[in-house]
Amino acid sequence: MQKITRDQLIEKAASLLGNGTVSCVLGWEKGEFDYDVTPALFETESELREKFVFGDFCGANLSKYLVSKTRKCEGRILVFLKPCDTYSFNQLLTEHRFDREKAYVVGIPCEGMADIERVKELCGDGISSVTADGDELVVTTLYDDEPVRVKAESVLAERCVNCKSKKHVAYDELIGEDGEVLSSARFDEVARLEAMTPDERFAFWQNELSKCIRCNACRNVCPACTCERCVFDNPSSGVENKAAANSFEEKMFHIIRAFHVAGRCTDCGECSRVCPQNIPLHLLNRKFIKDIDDFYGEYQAGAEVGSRAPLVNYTFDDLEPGEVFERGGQDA
Amino acid sequence: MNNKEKLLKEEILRMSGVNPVKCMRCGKCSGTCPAYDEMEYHPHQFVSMVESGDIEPLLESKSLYRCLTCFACVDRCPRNVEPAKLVEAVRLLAVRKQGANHLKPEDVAAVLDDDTPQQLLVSAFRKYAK
Amino acid sequence: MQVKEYKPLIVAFCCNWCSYAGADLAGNNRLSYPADVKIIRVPCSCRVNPMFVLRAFQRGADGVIICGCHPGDCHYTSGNYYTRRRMALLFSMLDYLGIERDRTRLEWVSAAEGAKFAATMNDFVEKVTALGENKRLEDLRCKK
Amino acid sequence: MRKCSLESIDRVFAAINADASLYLPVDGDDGKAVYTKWEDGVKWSGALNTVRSPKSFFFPQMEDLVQFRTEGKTIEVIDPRKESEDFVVFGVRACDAKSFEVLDRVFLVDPVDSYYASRREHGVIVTVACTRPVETCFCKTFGIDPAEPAGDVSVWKTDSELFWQSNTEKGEKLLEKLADLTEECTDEAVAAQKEKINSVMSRLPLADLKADAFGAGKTMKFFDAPEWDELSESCIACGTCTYVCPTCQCYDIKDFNTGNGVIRFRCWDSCMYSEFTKMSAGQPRLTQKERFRQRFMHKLVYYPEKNGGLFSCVGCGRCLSRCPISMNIVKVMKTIGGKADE
Amino acid sequence: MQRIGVFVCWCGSNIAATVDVKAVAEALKSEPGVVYSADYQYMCSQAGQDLIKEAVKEHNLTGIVVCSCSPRMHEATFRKTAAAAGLNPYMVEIANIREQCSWVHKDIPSGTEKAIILGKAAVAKVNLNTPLTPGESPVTKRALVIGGGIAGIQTALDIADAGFPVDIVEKNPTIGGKMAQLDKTFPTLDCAACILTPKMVDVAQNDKIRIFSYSEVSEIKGFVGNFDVTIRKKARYVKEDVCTGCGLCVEKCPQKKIPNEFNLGMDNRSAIYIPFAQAVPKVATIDAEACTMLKKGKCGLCSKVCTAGAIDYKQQDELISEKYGAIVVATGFNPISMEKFDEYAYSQSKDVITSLEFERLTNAAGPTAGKLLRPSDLKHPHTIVFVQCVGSRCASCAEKGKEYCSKICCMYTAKHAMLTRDKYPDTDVYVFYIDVRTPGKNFDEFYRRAVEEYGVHYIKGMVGKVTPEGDKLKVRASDLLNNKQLNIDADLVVLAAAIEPDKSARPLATMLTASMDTNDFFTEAHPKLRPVESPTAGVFLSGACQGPKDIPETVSQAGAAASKVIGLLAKDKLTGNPCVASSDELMCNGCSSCERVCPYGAISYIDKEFRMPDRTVAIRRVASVNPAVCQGCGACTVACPSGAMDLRGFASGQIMAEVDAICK
Repeated sequence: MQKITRDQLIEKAASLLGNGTVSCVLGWEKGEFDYDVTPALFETESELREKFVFGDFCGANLSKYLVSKTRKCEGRILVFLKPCDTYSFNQLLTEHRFDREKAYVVGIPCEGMADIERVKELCGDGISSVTADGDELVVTTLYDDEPVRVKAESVLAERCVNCKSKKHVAYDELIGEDGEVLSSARFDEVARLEAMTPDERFAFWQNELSKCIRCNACRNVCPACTCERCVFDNPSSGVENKAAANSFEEKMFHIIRAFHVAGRCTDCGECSRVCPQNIPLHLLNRKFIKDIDDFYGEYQAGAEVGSRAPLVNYTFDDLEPGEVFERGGQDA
Repeated sequence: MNNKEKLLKEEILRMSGVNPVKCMRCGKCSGTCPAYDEMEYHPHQFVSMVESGDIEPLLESKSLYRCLTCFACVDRCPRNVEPAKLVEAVRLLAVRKQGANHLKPEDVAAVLDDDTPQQLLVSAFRKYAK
Repeated sequence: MQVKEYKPLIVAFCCNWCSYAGADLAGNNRLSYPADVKIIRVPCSCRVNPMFVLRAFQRGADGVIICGCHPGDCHYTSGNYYTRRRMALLFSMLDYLGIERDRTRLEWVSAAEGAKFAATMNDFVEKVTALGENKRLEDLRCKK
Repeated sequence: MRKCSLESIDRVFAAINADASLYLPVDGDDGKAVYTKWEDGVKWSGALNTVRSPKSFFFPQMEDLVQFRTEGKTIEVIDPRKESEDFVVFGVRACDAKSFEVLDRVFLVDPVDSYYASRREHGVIVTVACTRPVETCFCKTFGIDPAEPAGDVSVWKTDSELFWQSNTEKGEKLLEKLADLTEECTDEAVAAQKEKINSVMSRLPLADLKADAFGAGKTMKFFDAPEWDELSESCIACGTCTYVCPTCQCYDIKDFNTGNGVIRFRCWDSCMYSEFTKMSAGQPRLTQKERFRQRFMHKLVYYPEKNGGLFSCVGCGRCLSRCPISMNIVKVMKTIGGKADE
Repeated sequence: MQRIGVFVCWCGSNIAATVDVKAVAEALKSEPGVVYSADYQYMCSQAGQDLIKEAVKEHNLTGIVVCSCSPRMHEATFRKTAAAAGLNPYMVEIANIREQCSWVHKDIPSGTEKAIILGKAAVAKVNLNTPLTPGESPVTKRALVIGGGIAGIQTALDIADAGFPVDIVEKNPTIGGKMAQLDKTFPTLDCAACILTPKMVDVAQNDKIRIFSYSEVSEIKGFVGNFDVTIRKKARYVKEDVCTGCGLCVEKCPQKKIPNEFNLGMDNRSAIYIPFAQAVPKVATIDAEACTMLKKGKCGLCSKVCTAGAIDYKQQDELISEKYGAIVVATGFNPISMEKFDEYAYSQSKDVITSLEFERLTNAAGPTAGKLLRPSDLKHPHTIVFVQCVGSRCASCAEKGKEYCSKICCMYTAKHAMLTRDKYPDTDVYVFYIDVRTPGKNFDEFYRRAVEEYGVHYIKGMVGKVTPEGDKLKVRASDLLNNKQLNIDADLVVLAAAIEPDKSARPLATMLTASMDTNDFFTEAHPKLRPVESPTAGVFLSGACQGPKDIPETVSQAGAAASKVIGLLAKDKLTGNPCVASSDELMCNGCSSCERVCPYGAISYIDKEFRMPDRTVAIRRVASVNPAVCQGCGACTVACPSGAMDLRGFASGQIMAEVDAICK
């Protein structure tokens, strides 16, 4: 259950639209069901009142839209950003992907977003309604007359279970109270994989990546993937491909993508959220984040605008690749 | 260094977290030590003797109990060697070796006199009441 | 039937200023290493894109080694420092995916280290030979 | 109509698999069903549907068309196709079964796509009537009855039994092979099952969705609808909808240089991609709005126009549950179709 | 499609003994693009080169592959050959089949096989080669020297001597720098002023040299040969060209209580002042912070007494723009602050001083007119303790000290100790040291003289604590060699403070895009081979801005930097390396990753209008590489996620083609 309400956000947006501070509002629009929320651009108060929604399924990170929308829209864009979204926002600013002056950030607190897949696991298929009630979600299905109540925290998305920060690192205005940077267990799963034998690791990734259908959802939703033209779409890059021909190309796409966002990925978790095949893509990015933290000192992309990403930085006594392996772990 | 010395050294380094090879032999620790004259082995000697595995004499020495644990040497060492931690570790080793506390807290009052600094009292607890 | 002896294919990226010259010196001093090693000259080790490394494996390489100037000696002052970070992360990622560690290596070889170049290559070839053919990063379409 | 007990199902599968590879939905480790080759011990999934549609059996995501091998300056041309083997796809739902009709009308009309045709010829489709439709289902909108699935063989599942009915010659042959494992029966139980399904169907949230506003001849009506702007506003231009869609049939033909020659292959492509059908002068559809519009206009207007009114959407609901931003054909139909009537 | 000729060299038997050169030539003949292939005993010989030239003409070749020795050996030769035959020299690739093949492999089959593969890789690369032309840029024949200490002075004099105009920018009212504050110089003990001031005068009188004193560099744009520099000339409220330096104003100024920086605050100066008698330019400067007229609008005494009418209270900062071909950084050093070293009681006692303060105390022009007197009570000190390495070699606390050795302290401390004993034989002088480092001509002899002839007490060990007690300084220190603790009642304690780069260096480095190390010393282009050049082309380093240095070293480096500058300015045009990075603006995201890894600051960003794929027009920030500055390392190409950045001559496509050829 979110602490702030749809109405609070609408009031805020309406007043900023009304006094001319912003010309449009980037937010979430309600869908067919209670959980299929779509990011949307609102231009009038009546649109907001009619369609705007905020709740446990507003997981989409809106920061990336600013790249295209600031180019398109006249005036400032109000964007609602949850704490983790503000990291992406800062990282995009660091990379000069849009003009800060064209965005008006309203930071909103987040109690963690629900994952509809987890709701279905607990309550069954055929969801006909999901509503929040206190710290519970009330779920009705097509097949049970009685609604099922589940704790909101039991259906949190993985990235919210392992939330890294409830602190907004960028905003023009804040609704509600700001939180703190949290110490999360987000690297535990990576560590678990690291502790496996190489054969097990290979089997794990071979299995996961073989599911990939190269729909590019992970890339296209990723706030770090804002290239004007991706190398994988560019025939002259030498790595272009539209579909993975075999396990090599499956791996290559994901390795190169993870490498390209290494040090720039804020760990917002959108890649795993959108993957239609439920591949735990965040575990690739987190591996790089964990390594970067371990090798070069803790670094959180997007924590501050203008910080120097670890891959465009160095110290004289950085670890050698060989030393990385001496530190432990198993090899074939 | 024989095997025993090596083991002793390793244990002390592990307990103290000190890396004696960082020492550049400047002697500032001894220069600054208020208990220097009371000590048979001085802070800089602790560092070099531990490094060379010459630990038995340190364990035997009364110097261990002369150190005030004032940490002046730690504060002033330009290389972050932290000699006091080394002294502390050797002392701890000695105490453990003897299998008993050297001084009980209740005995402390008896040995107090006007010249004993307050700091000594505190460090006595640190040292003896482990 | 005679079993053909397994010969690995090694791609070595060498920076022009130190390691390529080191390889030349190994030649000048007739220090032999297996012919399986094929060198590609790059201006600096920092020119080596992880895509090149993967490309080599895709096309059939069994091992990829990158050689550059020693840290602090880079002709371009800082190129090899970036290489070091990039490759530490890339190799760690490959390891994470279960790819054998000994198939990749980053080595600093100066222009004076002909002997080190030859020794490094001998050692690398030996390690890769022990691993056998690259199966985990192969692209069957590129097999003969 | 023939029936067998659910307990004997492994024996039935074994019999089918004896002379044709059998594929069926199996739960993966993430709980999602995937079409998997049957072997002993493999369990048929109870899931309503798979994330990837069964169209890949006939129109795989990637397939080699021809190879060129170079030796010095000579080129050898190789047909990479092997003799197709017979296979059976079991567990196809009514919606997906309908999708094959949509694909057939593209690939089997002149000039016939021989790659696709060969697979269709060798494949037997065994459909299973739905028991638990979910909120994203809207097959009825396109006249599909999940209680009466098409395919070579239709199967109904009750709590303890499976009922088999062949619809084609291929299906007849398959059932003949299973004669020993099944017994002749009446269709009473099936009728009851159909009743059950229909009662659920009427309760579905999208039960009343109508496609009447769309179809042949509606191009001018919808093409310039202003709603396309907001509908496509947040589309991230990924290909998820296209790739999980059972009827999307666009592909690209590309060459891969292996170093020793060239493999010419085709792979799925998505009209949602900015690089789709890119030509020397660039992309014919410049904006995401145009690309977005293309996909839905094709499903709802262009395709029916060329195919006797048949929509190229089967209401399987995959795009509803998989789209990263939850934009989908239902929202499009409601927005565009609803507005257009006013 | 290229028309490639392959030329396989035998190198006598060097190659031919282990590589079947005929087979190599034959095998490569069928590679794509190859239209001609030949072998010859010595390709690098005149006859071999002629063979290439003829083949180019006869077969209309567009590209050449030479299978021979290392490109480090003969690439230049064959490029010239190609150019002579009318081909672009960058259409040549070398397959190294000698050093990396025939010389390291034993048997003919494997040697031949590898040679063929290396040849194929070279062919694959040439197929993608494009003609490259080095860019040219003009050179502005004027140098800028930033910093007017001995380093800057020497560099400027040497450059001017070669006939090129030089400007010196000095932030203080006078040039001279630290050396002007010194008393004597080691190891010869000649007086600093005696050897420095003539050079200062030379600078002032040299018509090739302009001095911008009391000025700072505020902006630097451009690149090697073409720097655009803006210099801010701070208002000194005195017309420089009018002031005669007579000093009357200084005398009459009623505001006389301003700590005198030149004497490190040990005495006072007036609000209008000339730092010292031999200042160049010898012009008064009004300290705006202290002047009553400027602060309150009252007084104006200096203006009244100035017969030349040089005072101008309305003077404003002036911005001067000038073009330069080369920039020399000579920003020098400062002793670090002693405030944080509580144990030495620097802040508690006036009688604990730094060595630079000691210099002033012993200097005839200093606050005590050269008499060594304690600052607190102006009494003659009888026991003096010198402490070495204060803040140097200090790894424990980055805020306090520096990890490096400051290099000059051992020698000046020996000098101070020796001079003290020489002038005042009744003093006891102790020097506490960790190591005595005297590598230099006559340096160790100098130190030994201090010990042997002058009886300075050198004690191995550090001072642990200095405690002011009455009029004494209780110094507690360890004597490591005698293993005892010393307690000395000293009258004066002199701290050899570590030195650090001047604070102005960091912002300057940013303006220059020149790299610095973690201690803010400028890094050199190569630590051994290019010690006076910054990695940023056209920027040179002189003196202590690059690392701690004594005067002889500074002067020699200053001369070396000058000779590099002269070498640059002597050219009319700079020919670049054509193998430089270039960005495909259509793909560039403007994310700054490339800029951040570029060691040369060759990448800048421009806002450019683009017709986007959807035919709208957008203004985007895109990278632009200055080919005159880029050295072609390629770091940017990997940092670039979109692949917009590529390197000419070593393009990604070319390298991948080589990989493919090797692996096929």
